[in-house]
Formats: sequence, C-alpha cells, structure tokens
Amino acid sequence: MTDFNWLLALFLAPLVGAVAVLLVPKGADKLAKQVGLVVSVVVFALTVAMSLQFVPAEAGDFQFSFAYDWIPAFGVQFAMGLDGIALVLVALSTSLVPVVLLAGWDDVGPESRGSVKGYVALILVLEAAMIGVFAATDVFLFYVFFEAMLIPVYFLIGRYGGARRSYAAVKFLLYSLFGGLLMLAALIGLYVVSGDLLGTGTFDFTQLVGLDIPESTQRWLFLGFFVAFAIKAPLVPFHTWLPDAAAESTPGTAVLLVGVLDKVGTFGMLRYCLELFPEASTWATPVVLVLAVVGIIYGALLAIGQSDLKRLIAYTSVSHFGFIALGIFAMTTRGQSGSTLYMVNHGFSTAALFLIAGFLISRRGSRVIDDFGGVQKVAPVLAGTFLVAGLSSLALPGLSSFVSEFLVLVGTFERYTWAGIIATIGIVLAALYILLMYQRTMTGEAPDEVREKVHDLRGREVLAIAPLLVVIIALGFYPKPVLDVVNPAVDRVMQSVGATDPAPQVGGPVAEGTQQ
Amino acid sequence: MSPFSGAVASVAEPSSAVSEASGVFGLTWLLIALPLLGAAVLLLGGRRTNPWGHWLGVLMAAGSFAVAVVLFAGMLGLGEEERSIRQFLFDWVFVGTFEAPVALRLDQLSMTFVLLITGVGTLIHIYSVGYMSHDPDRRRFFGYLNLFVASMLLLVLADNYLLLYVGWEGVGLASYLLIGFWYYKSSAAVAAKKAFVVNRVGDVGLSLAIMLMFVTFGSVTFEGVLDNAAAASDSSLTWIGLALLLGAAGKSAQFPLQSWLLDAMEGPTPVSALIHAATMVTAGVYLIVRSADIFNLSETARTAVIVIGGITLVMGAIIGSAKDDIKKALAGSTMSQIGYMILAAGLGTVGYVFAIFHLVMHGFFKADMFLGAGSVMHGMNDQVNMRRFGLLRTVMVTTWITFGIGWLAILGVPPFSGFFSKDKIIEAAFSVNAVAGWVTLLGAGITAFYMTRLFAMTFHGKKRWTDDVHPHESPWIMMGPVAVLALLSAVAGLALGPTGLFERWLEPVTGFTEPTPPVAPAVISIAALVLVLIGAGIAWVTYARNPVPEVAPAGNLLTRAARADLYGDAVNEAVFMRPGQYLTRWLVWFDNRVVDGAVNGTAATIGGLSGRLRRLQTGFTRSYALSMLGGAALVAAVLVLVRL
Amino acid sequence: MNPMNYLYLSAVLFTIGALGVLLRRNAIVVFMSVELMLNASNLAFVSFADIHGNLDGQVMAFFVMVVAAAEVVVGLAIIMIIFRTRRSASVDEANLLKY
Amino acid sequence: MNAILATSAVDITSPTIEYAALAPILIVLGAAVLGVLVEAFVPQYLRRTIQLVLTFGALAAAFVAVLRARGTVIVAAEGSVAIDGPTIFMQGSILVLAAIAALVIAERHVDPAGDSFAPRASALPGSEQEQAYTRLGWLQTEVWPLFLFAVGGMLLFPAANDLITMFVALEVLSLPLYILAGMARRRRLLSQEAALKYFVLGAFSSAFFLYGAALLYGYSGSMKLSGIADALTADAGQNGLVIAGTALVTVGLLFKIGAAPFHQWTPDVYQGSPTSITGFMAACTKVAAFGALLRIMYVALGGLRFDWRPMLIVIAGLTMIVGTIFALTQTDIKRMLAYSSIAQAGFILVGVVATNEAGLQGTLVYLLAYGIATIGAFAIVTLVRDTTGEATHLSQWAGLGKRSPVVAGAFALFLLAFAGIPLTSGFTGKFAVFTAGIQGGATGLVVLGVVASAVAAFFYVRVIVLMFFNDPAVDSRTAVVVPSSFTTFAITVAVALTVVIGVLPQLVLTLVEQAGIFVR
Repeated sequence: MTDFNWLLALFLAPLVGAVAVLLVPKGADKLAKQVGLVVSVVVFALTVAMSLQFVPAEAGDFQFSFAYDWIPAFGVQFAMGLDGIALVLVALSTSLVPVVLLAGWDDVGPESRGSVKGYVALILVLEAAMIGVFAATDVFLFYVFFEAMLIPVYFLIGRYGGARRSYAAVKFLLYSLFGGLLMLAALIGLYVVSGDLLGTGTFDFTQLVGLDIPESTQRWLFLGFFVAFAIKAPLVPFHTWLPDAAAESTPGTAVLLVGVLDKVGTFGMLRYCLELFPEASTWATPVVLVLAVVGIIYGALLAIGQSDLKRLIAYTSVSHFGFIALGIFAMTTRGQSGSTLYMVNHGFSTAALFLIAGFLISRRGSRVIDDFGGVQKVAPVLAGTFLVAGLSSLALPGLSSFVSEFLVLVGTFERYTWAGIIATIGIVLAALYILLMYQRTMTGEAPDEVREKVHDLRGREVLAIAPLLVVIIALGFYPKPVLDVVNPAVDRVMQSVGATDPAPQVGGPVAEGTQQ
Repeated sequence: MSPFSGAVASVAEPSSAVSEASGVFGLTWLLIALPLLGAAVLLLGGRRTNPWGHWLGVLMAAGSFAVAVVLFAGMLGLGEEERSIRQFLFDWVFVGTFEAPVALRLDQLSMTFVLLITGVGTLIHIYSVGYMSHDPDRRRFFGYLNLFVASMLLLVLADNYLLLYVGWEGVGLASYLLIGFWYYKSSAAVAAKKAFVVNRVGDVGLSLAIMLMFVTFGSVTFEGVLDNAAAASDSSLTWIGLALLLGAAGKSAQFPLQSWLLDAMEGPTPVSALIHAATMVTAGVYLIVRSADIFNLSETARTAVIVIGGITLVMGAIIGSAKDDIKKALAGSTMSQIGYMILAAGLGTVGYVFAIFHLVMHGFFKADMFLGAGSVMHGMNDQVNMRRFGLLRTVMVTTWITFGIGWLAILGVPPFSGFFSKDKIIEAAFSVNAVAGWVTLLGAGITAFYMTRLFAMTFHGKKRWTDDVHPHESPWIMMGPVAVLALLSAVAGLALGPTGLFERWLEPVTGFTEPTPPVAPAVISIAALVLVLIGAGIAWVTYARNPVPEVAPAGNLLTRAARADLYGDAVNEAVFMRPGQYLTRWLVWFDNRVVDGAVNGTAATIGGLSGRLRRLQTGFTRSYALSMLGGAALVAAVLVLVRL
Repeated sequence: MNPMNYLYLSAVLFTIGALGVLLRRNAIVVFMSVELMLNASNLAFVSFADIHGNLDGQVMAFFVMVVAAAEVVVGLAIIMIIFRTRRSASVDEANLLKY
Repeated sequence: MNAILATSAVDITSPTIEYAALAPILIVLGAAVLGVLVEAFVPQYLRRTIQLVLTFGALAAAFVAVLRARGTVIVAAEGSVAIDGPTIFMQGSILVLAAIAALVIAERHVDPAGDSFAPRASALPGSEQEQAYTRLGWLQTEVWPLFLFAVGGMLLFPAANDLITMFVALEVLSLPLYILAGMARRRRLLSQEAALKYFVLGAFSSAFFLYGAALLYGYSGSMKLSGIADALTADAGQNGLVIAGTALVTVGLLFKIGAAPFHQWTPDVYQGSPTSITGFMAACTKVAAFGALLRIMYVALGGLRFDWRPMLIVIAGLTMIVGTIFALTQTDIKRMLAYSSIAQAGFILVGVVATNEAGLQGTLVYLLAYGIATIGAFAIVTLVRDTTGEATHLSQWAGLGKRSPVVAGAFALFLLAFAGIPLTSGFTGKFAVFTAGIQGGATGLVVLGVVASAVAAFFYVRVIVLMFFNDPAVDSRTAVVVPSSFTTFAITVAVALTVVIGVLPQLVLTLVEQAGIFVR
C-alpha cells in the first residue's frame, strides 16, 4: 500500500467540493450542479482506485487505517479504517451520490425554497459524513458522524421537500436524535466501563472489542446502541418516521436517506452491537428476531395497503430492513454476509425505485397511485426500468437482491427454523406489493392526464438509472467481488460474538452448534 | 406393506459419476447464452430492432436448438454411464460452507428437456412470426420469448438447486411478462400478476426445500444433496419432499395452486402453447424427477405427490369439460395432463420415466393443439367462444387435420403418441395403488369426453359463427410448425415407447423399475380404450350430432362449479384476498393511528403538559417567592431524608 | 443569658421576614421584610461569634450592614420608578411578564 | 477530606495582599470606580469614548493579568480569595464572555433611536420628559460602570474562599444587574417589572444565603471554607446546623444559577431586560454562580457530599424537566431562550453532582460553551426587529432564513449547540459533564438528561423550522438590521468559538485539565 492516505482523501474530497460549490457565484445554478457532479464523480473514482488496492484476503482487518489524536482528554482519535463491510458500504454511498445528483438535476430549481448550490453542498457534506460514519474506527467518531449527518438531511428534507416537509423533517430529526442521545448515554457508559477495565478510557474500536464487560452492564449499553440503530434502520415499531420523511423529501434525498443513511442502523448493529456486546446480543436475539420477522410481514402488508407511491416504497424498505436485521441476529455467516450484501443491494434497488417513481411523480404532479395507469403505453422505457427495479426489490433470482435475501433466509433458517419460515412468507408479499404497484401505475388504460403529462425518460435520466440497473443485474450473477471482501469481515464479527455456524445433519463435522 | 410402497422395492443406485465438460460439451453454456443474447438485444435495442427483431429471436432459438442437437449427438457417442456432464462457469454465491457456483449439468434428463424446449420453442417462435405479424410490439414479444427459452434452459441445466431457482423464477418472470403482454387490457395485467404471485407461493416451498437441503446436507448441489440422501433422517427427507412438492404445485398449476393457469390464457396463444402447455408448467415434474433420490426415500412425500396429482388430474378434467372458451378448455386439459405426470412422478421409480415420457409427448400434442387453437382464433377475429364456432373443418382444413391428430393423441388412441405414454402411467399407477390406478383410468375417460367436446364444437356440427367473421386458413409460416408438431404427436410415441428407447435413455438418471400391474397390461389398455370410446362417444353425440346452443345453458351443479373453476378463485378470494384486504386496511389504520399515534401522541402529551404547566408561571413575584420557599423546604427535606 | 435564645430570636425574625415577603403586597414592606431577614442573619452571626469566641461573625455583620445599605439604594430606586410609573407600589400589579 | 476535591492549602503567613493574583479583580473594579468618576466629571460627548476605552481596556488588562496568573495556586488576601486553576479558568471565561457581551451592549446602530438603553431610566415611561430626551438624542453611558462592577463581582464570586467574600461578591454582581435589567429603552414597563422582580427575589435569595452562611459559621466557627471543611472532618457532620446551613446556602446559589424551583425569575427577567444585558447576565452570572457553587460544595462541604448529592440530583433532574417542558410551548424567543438556559443549568448540574475532577472540568467547559452560544443567540435577537423594536414573537421569525440566511444560519448554529449536536460546542460540554456524571455514578440522572435533551431538541428545531422551512407572514414587517462592527464582531467570535470548541475541543479541554482542582 502506498503512503498516500486514500481514506482521508476520500473523506475530505466531498467536503472540499462542498466548499467549492458554495463559492460558486449566486445564480449560477447550473455551474453549481456541474461542480457538484464532477466532485461526486471524482470521489467515486477515488473509491474505485482505493478499492482496487484493498486486499480481500485481509478484509477482516481494517485497511487504509490511520489515526490522529483528536480529543486526547477523552481518548478520542480521528481514526478511520475499512474492513470489507465498511468498504462496500462506502462504495455504495459514493456511487449513489453522482446518480442522485444527476437524476435530481431539475428537482431543485430557482423556485425552490433553498438555493440550488445549497442543495448540492448539503449533499456533498452528507456524502462526507456517510463516508465518515462507515469508515470510523473510533466509536466516538462514529457517533459524531451518526448525529452530524442528521443535520444535512434535515435541511434537505425541510427546505427542498414536499407539502408536509416541516412535519416530516422535524419528526425525522427528533426521532433520530432521541435514539442518538440514548446511544450517547451508552457511549459514555462504554467509555467509563473501558476506563474501569483498561485503566484509561478509550473509544478505539479494536481495543473495545473483546473487552470483558459485566453482563448486566452490557445489556444496558447494548440497549442504548440498539434502540438508536433500530430507530435509524428502522425496525418496527420505530419506523413511522420513515414513510413521512421519504415521501416528503425529493427523490434524491429519499435515496440517500433510505439507501444509505438507514444502513447506518443495520451496519451499527453488525459492527457495534454484536462485536462490542456479544453476550448482550445473544441475550437480545429472540426479541430482535421477533421484531425483524414482524417487520418483514408488517412492512410488506402496509406497503400493499398504501395509496401513495413514495410511501409504498418506504414501507417496502421497512420490510427489507426486517430481513437485514434478521440476518444479522441469526448469528450465522450466511445471515450476516447476506445482510451486508442486502444493505448494498437494497441501496441500489431502492435508489432505482425512488428515482424512477420520482420521475413519474414529477411528470404527473401527483403521488397518488390511483392517478396513474397505463404508463407503459406512453413511457415504455420508464415502465421497463421501474419493473426491473421493482423485481430487484422483490428479490427476483438473477437480480442482486435475491442472493442476499436467500442468504439471509438460509442463514436464519439454519439456526432459527421458524423465523426463517415466517420470513420466507415475506417473499410472497413482496411480489404482491411490487406487482400491484406496477399493475396500478403502469398497465391498463392510461387516463388523459397521464397521456398528456407523462413522457418517456430523457437522456440524462437514463444515464442516471442505467448504472443502477447494470449493478443490480451484474451483482445478481456475479456477487463475488462483494462476497470476497465481506466474508472475511463477517468471519471476524462471528469470532467476536463467539458464534459458529450450525453443522449440517449429514456430511459436515458434528459440531456444537445444533439445529434448533 | 403400505399401499404406496411398490416402487421402493429396489432403490435406484445413485446417479452415475459426473464428469467435467470437455470437447463439444464445452458449448453447453451456449444453449443459454444464445437466447439470452437475443433477449438482451431485443429488449435493450428498442425500436431500432423492430424490422428484424423477430427473425433474430427465431435465429437465437434455432441456434440453441442446433447446439442442442450437436450436444445430443455428442452424448449418444458416450457410454450410458458417462452421459452426466458438468460445466463449471464461475463462482456465484459462496459464504462459509455454502457454495452455489454457476455450473451446468447436462445429462439424459436435462438433454431431453433441452431438446423439447429448444425444438418446440423454435417451432413456436416461427409460428409467432406469423401470429404476431400485426402486433406493433412484436419485437418485444420475441424478446420475452427468448428470455423465456434462456430461463427454461437454465432451469433444466442448473447443477444446483439455487441456480435452478434462478431459472425457475426466470420462467416465472417471462410468463408474467407474456401473460401481461397486452398490458393495456386490465384483465391481462391482473392475470399476469396473479400468475406470478401464486407462483411465488410455490417458490416459498422451493426456497424452504433448498434451505432444508442445506441444513440437512450442508450443500445445495445435486451431487451434494442427492448422493447423500440415504444418510439423512426420514423426517428431513419428507419435509424436503413436501416443500419441493409445494414448489412444483405452484409452477405446474397443481392443486391447490392451480388457479392462475386458466387466467394465464390472457396471453397471446403461442405463449399458452409454449409456456403454459409444453414447457414451463412441466417444470414441477422436472423438479420432482430430478429429486428422485429424495422421493425414493420418503413414502409420505411420494404419497402426497400422488394425491396432489390425482386431485388435479380430476379437477382439470372437470373444468375442461365445462369451459366454452377454447383456450380455457385446453388449459383445463393441461392441468389435468400435468396431474397425470405429477401422479406418475409420485409413483417412484416405476413412474419417473413415464412421467417424463408423457411430458414430452404432451409437449408435442398440446403445443400442436394450442397452436391449432391459435390458428382458429386467427381466422375467427380472435374469438374464443366455442359456441360460436362449428364446422370449421370446411374452411380450415389444415388446422382441422393437425388438430385432429393432436386430439387422437391426447385421447390415447393407438398408435398416436398419447396412447403409449398415458397407458404406461395407468399401468404404473395400478402397480402401486389401485385407487391411483382407477383415478388415472377414469381420467382417461373424462379426457376423451372434454377433448372430443372441444374438437366437435370447433370443427364439426353446425356453423354458429357471428356475422362479422370470415374464417380462413392461416398462412404457411404458422401452419408449418403446427404440421411438424402434429407429425411428432403422431409418430414420436410409437418410435420411443414400444421400443423401450426412452426408458433405457433415462434410466441412468432416474432409475427404472418395470411396472407390475395386478392384471395384464393388455387388460388395462383395453379398459382404457373402452372408457375413451365411451367418453368420446357421449361428447360426439352431444356436441357434433345435436345442435349446440349459442348461449350456454344453465347446466347442472357440477357444470356450474366447473365453469367457476371449481370455485378455486372463490375460495382464494374468501380465504386470502378478502381477509387480506381487510387486514392491510386495518394495519394501515393501525400504523397511522396506533403506532404513529403513539409517537405523535407522546409529543402531543408533552406539549399539552407544557401548555398547562406554563400557567404555574403566574407572573406574581410573591408566588415565585413562595415556590422558592417550597424549594428550600425540598432541599432541606432531601438533605434530611438522606440522613435517615 | 443563654446565647441560644438569641439564635431562636434570629430564627423567629427570619421567619417573620420570609412570611412578610410572601404575604405583603406593598413593595416597600416586602423590601423591609427582606431587610428583616438580613438582620436576623446578623443577629445569628453575632451570637455565633459570641459562642465561638472569635470575631469573624461580628466582622460579617458589618459587611452585611454595608451591603444592606447598598441594597436599599438600588431597591428604593427601582421601587420608586415603578411607583411613579404605575402609581402603585404593589408587587402584584407588576404582572405583565408571565407564562 | 479526599484529595480529589482539594489540594492542601499553601501556608500563608504573610499578611500581605497578593496583588498579582488579585489583579484581574482589582483592575476591573478600579476601572468601574473610574467609570463612575467619568460619569460625574467628563462632558457628555466624550463619555462614551472614554467609557468604551475604559471598559475594553480593563477587560483586556484583566485578561492579561489572568493569563499571567496562570499556574498560580494560592489562597490570597488572608485566606479570603482562592486563586487556583478553576478560578483562573472561570475568570478568563467571564472576561471573554463579558468582552463579547460588551460588544453587543456597545452597539448603537441597531435601534434607530440610538442604543437599547433608556436615555434617562428615571424618566417616566411615555412621559414628555422621556420624549424630550429621546428627541434630543440623549444616550446615557451609566451602563458601563454598572457593567464593570457586575463583572468585578463575577470575577470575585468563584474565587471567594470565605463566606464574607462570597456574600459581598454576590451582592456586587447582583446589584448592578438589578439596575441594568430596568434600563431598556423600549417596552419599559416590562423592563421595570423585570428589575423589580429580579431585585425582590434576588434580595430574598441573598437573605437565604446569608442565613445559611450564619448557620455554617455557627456550626464550624469559621468563615473560611477550609475551616468549615475541617469542622466537618472533625465530627463527620452530625450537627443539624450544618444541614440547615447547607440547604440555605445552596438555595441562594441555586437561585443565581436558575435551577428549579428557584428559576421562576429567569424567564420574566430575561424577557424584560434589555436583550444585550440578558445575554450578558445569562452567560456570565451562570459561570460565576456555578463557580461559587462548585467551590462551596467541593471545598467547604466536600465531606458532606453523600448528603448533598442526592439533593442536587433531585434539583438537577427537576431543572432539566422544568426547563424543557416549559420551553416547549413558549412563543417569545427570549422567554424560550430563558427556559432553555434553565434546562442547560440542569445539565451543568450533572457535572457538579459528579463530584470528581472530570465533573469540575466538564462543568467549566460546559459553562464556557453555553455562555458563548447564549451571548451569540441574544445578540442575534437584538438584530431581528420590526417598527416597534425587537421582534421577539416566534411567528415574526418565520422565513428569516430566506431573507437573511447568514444571520439565520448563525442562530441555527447556536440552537444546534444548545441542542448538543456533535461538532458544536454544546456537544463537547454535554459530553464532558455526562461522562463525568456516569463516572460519578449518576447514571440515572444522565439518562434523564439525555431524554430531556431529546425533548429539548424539539423547541430548538422548531425555531429552525420557522426560520428555514416556513414562509414569512404576508404582512410581516420583521427585518434583520445590519449592525455596526461591534455586534458583527461579537457574533462572529461567538460563531467561531462555538465551532472551534465543537470541532477541536481539545484546545479547551487542555486548559481545563491544566486548571486542575480547587485549592483549599
């Protein structure tokens, strides 16, 4: 590895870009967007260049690591590093930002409440925070990004969103803050406990892993972290902010919110809840599994019942996050690798869904599903891409989400048979909510308003969507690049939790992990 | 001994050793790649490919067929035990001990399917060039057809269950797209969605089966699962078998997941022929036969298969007897015939070969008849109501002849193909269980009734045409493929059945035991023929000799039930849809009012508290002083209390 | 005489002062009640100084007197301007700021 | 006595006064006296210039003196004044905050009539006399000596090492504030009412403090904090006098802090006072009062901490709850900030409750962070005006972000700091005290604090929503006035410090670490 600090450069690039965007003269909206797009593409290129140097075989260790003293008084370091899981999530973030900027080129204009350059700058700041939150190897630093990223999103929803944007933005912020502050309490508790056990308090993740925290303390700390993550993810019953926030924000914001930000919750469960509090995680597993399974079914049923296109997509995500949490807490390599892969795949497929739905909504000027119909006739490309995105969301084999969803299911099934079986029912409901939506919007006779207003995707829009669909299909058949880096990292997590995969009934070595 | 145990007498030895692909077999992947490429070009290419798109579709299907023929020839050159060939392509899903690569297996079973799929597929592609010539979206149609062929080939060529699953859902997707091809018709869009969703219910079964396999064997490859089947516990095997059956029932429209198939007739007729008669719907049979090693070891699972197949056999036949829509009548027939195959597959080693045999023969004659029906519709302005047909033999001679051959084949009249395949199933059924035997025998009679009814109503009797139609024969590009299929229906059975070629061909894969019916096979054959004659005779008298009313008479209880698909949809609606709709509506209310209400309610409560407590700040200095004094008391009190 | 009695007296005076603040409306009287409380403290200081036999308490008493005088200046100024503005010295009538 | 709370006293044998150590206090008080003379003898047109030079000169000189005194740990002036690390840090904080506040007070471009103080506080509101003064453009400069006296008292308060000094410092800081509170140019009735309430209740609380001091003296026989501590060590505090004394002294200090249930003056006084003064007293008084509370609790009553900790926990919890709940439905921005400052007091008390070194340090950091954001926030309130003066009703702030994004952005930053969002100073403070709280075993209180923070976020966020997400009322006359460089500079500094303490907290944390602990 070269001496060049890739990760720091990656983190700083969007921040520099945000400043550059703010320096663009007033009124030069197009220039601001162009600068933003160029910056985001450069950041993505940096990610690619960095990923090429990542050593998959050592993906369980943190690579590109660096640490600078930040607040020595609290033992806080500005420390970052990427393991396989973090790497793929960073890559997800940096690849979605250019797409979002390109797709949302006209979502924000002079008629918006906030300025165009403000929008672009906020997105770039958010990008830096997203990179930071996944890359942080200092728990304090993670928390800082965890909370700090709320602010750009809050403004993105509140200033650029739809009719009920204030309500949605405030609800989002307060709900997240509530969780975040509980996490703060736990974080401080962790620091104090580490001080008791190590002599000096630390937030260094690698030092905190394997710390022998008394079990009752662990449980409280776990709860603090977990509730924050459960709100963020969101798990039922902490989910009600998501439909509001996603429905009221611009499609681009919704993509980053649901596609990346919410992943912080599940990422946090995997990285922090499990590794820092192994015994407590095992203790909480039954409850989490129930929440996850309920979430899968509940979110799917609610999605079926929605009459608003964006809310529907938001509820599908509630269901998907149920799957992700299920895989994580199944405590099997299949489940956890599947969940990690799920995070990535869900990011892409939901991004496509939200963006295409956004195109559709902005054309028709309504989010109500019943206002649509027969779109396939007037906009076949739009309908086709929407279908592919939808199929990815329902985890059609051959598309990327299938691999992850199946791994989650098999990983759950091998340890918690009944949870696996009930979760499997979710795949029927997924078909129902996606295809019902498709049927109601795209097929049948097109109402006059649709005929007049809806036209097919333009070049820019196709350019934004196409990469997403390519990734969805490519990862469906060739998930190896992701699995190669995720698997070793998951092995590390499993080791930290002290869990082993159950052995098969025949063929495998007879091991202690028995089928339940 | 239990009544269903006949076939387990000698458990087939594990599948023959698998060798890695070399030489000509290195081309196996091309089978899938060609149609996939076609689909990609046609679907992504857009309008530019409109002028020649359909020919590209035909070319890709034909190319795949050519590859299949070459491979078949190559396979014939190998010894019986060397015909199992595996081609590893690339790593796919791997986590820990879970490994599912993208690898193909070409053996006698998959070869059979490959030939059927590419062969019939190519014919239907050609037919479609004519059938769809007036449709502005013909290119898209061929794109979907190519996609279907590729998926179906993946299904039968996959070397592990997970990859099989990809093909399994791929054909489901193609089926969804093709049923909903005329998406601007709401009924088509709804039918497409229904097909997909019902199939998904079956997919739950397949998913669970794969998970169970992994839990049981630590593997999902055919090799890892099937070769170790004997080591697994009975209950595991039974559950795997039942889960597989659920999957098969979904895809093959077996009871209780049969309801989608009749609605699927909303799609263009070539689709009904290719997907909903000849190939896709038979995937369930493939799945069960492929998993023979598991079913061989679980009697319970086999029994379940037989029961499901038997029920569907009868149901489909009854429904087919009452429908006036020519395609729906054929769809009922398809259900029923697949019931036969499933039942046969449930018989164990005595039945596997015949199940596949009947599958192939059915592929020929049913595709022949569906395409014939398409030809009729082509000439009748896309009408489907048989009560407005009649006497078409005079104007559509080729169609009449080819359809007639198919009719004779499905009736099981010697020497047409159906005779050889169906008779064997009846024999095998009797050799395992008398009830199963009687059901198949009776089914033959009903089959004769409804097929004769269909044939007579369409081609014989009196003209009942509506005024605006001018029936005419279809062009050669449509009738050519039909003729080929008719020819196959006529002679394929004779060529492969009595010669024993087919049994020997498949035996290394599926195992085979000679059926041992309690009475001589000839007796069964004669009994079956008698029943067929009775059924056909009744139908002929009723629908060819006597006038057929143009409006359907009220009919008796059974007829009305059959017209309503034996209330399958009604039950689904009452048991799943209605409660489901109420549930979702209630949940939406619940989520908004209760879950979100709790969130907003907490906020409102705190806000209300604030609004009320504010009033404590009265603005009176003396009241502030009083609360300070109270505070002092509080401070003192706490200090004293701590002391206690 | 038992020095404790002075302490009791000071406590009584303090209580009277506190009650005066709470019960009287006239700002001047309220202010005088506060002064009473200060002087109750002074008495306590002096008594304790006597008990402990050092001078700290007595020194404190002087400081308190000076401070009280300063407080009078400030307090009366505020009460005066309020009285002139409102034509009333009632503390209850200054009641615009609330909730 | 435990060593965490106090280092052993330096023996003082010399009766001399340590001028170097006391210089900050002496400089400021001296300048105040000079200011009075200036008011008396210098012609009016020169007064403002001289007063400004005097004030800022004194603050600067005092700050230099503080810097020079760094590292000093002595008990000066015959044991009356403790100059130690915490004292020096707090004096430095107070001087910095006072300087920023002074910049806002010195503003003369915002109010079209001149400055924000009544030309003659003694003139009747609305009277012809007052109108005449206004017409003549009279601007008074009496605020400056008063301001300096208050600052002097504040510098002395946290340093006071015996009860006499503490009481005197308390009064020196309070009396000028009573007057300053009543000097607003506009809405004079409210201002006068604020002064009256502040005075009456302040005097009432002083009486409590004083009587408590008498009881502590009676218990220990010493006015010195160390003397009280010694007495406690001697008999383990079995005497009822010490309990009563502790209670009453605490009441006096908690009043100044604005802790519930001694907080009720806060909203009324903050709302009624001239806004620039509100900022000053909200920030600096709190620093000074917490300094005194910490010193008396840690140094004098350290031996009694198992008794007063539960009491302070109850008070802290109550204060958080009252502050957040009452703030939720406020419609006046100054009142809302007042309740917010009450809630903040509750959070800071967590640091006091911690009774460890981290708690002391956390409190110091929090106070500085809170003070800066508070002065900045109130400074911005002075800028948002309509034709009748400051536009303090929340509805008048709607849409401010559209018209004045920079000012609204700065205000949003201060609100986020109050809410404790990471990368702002407020988070650093909150983190520091909460950490100390958990280390000190007050986990329950910290959790309550965390929940209260979440609730409190609502009313901060609500203002941001108003400013940025809502459109201004159609007939709104609210406008942001462009201030002179005084306020601009003040706000800029406040913004900069808020960000710096948030992003690079180590700068401040190093200072408080060096500050160490109280001397005995």
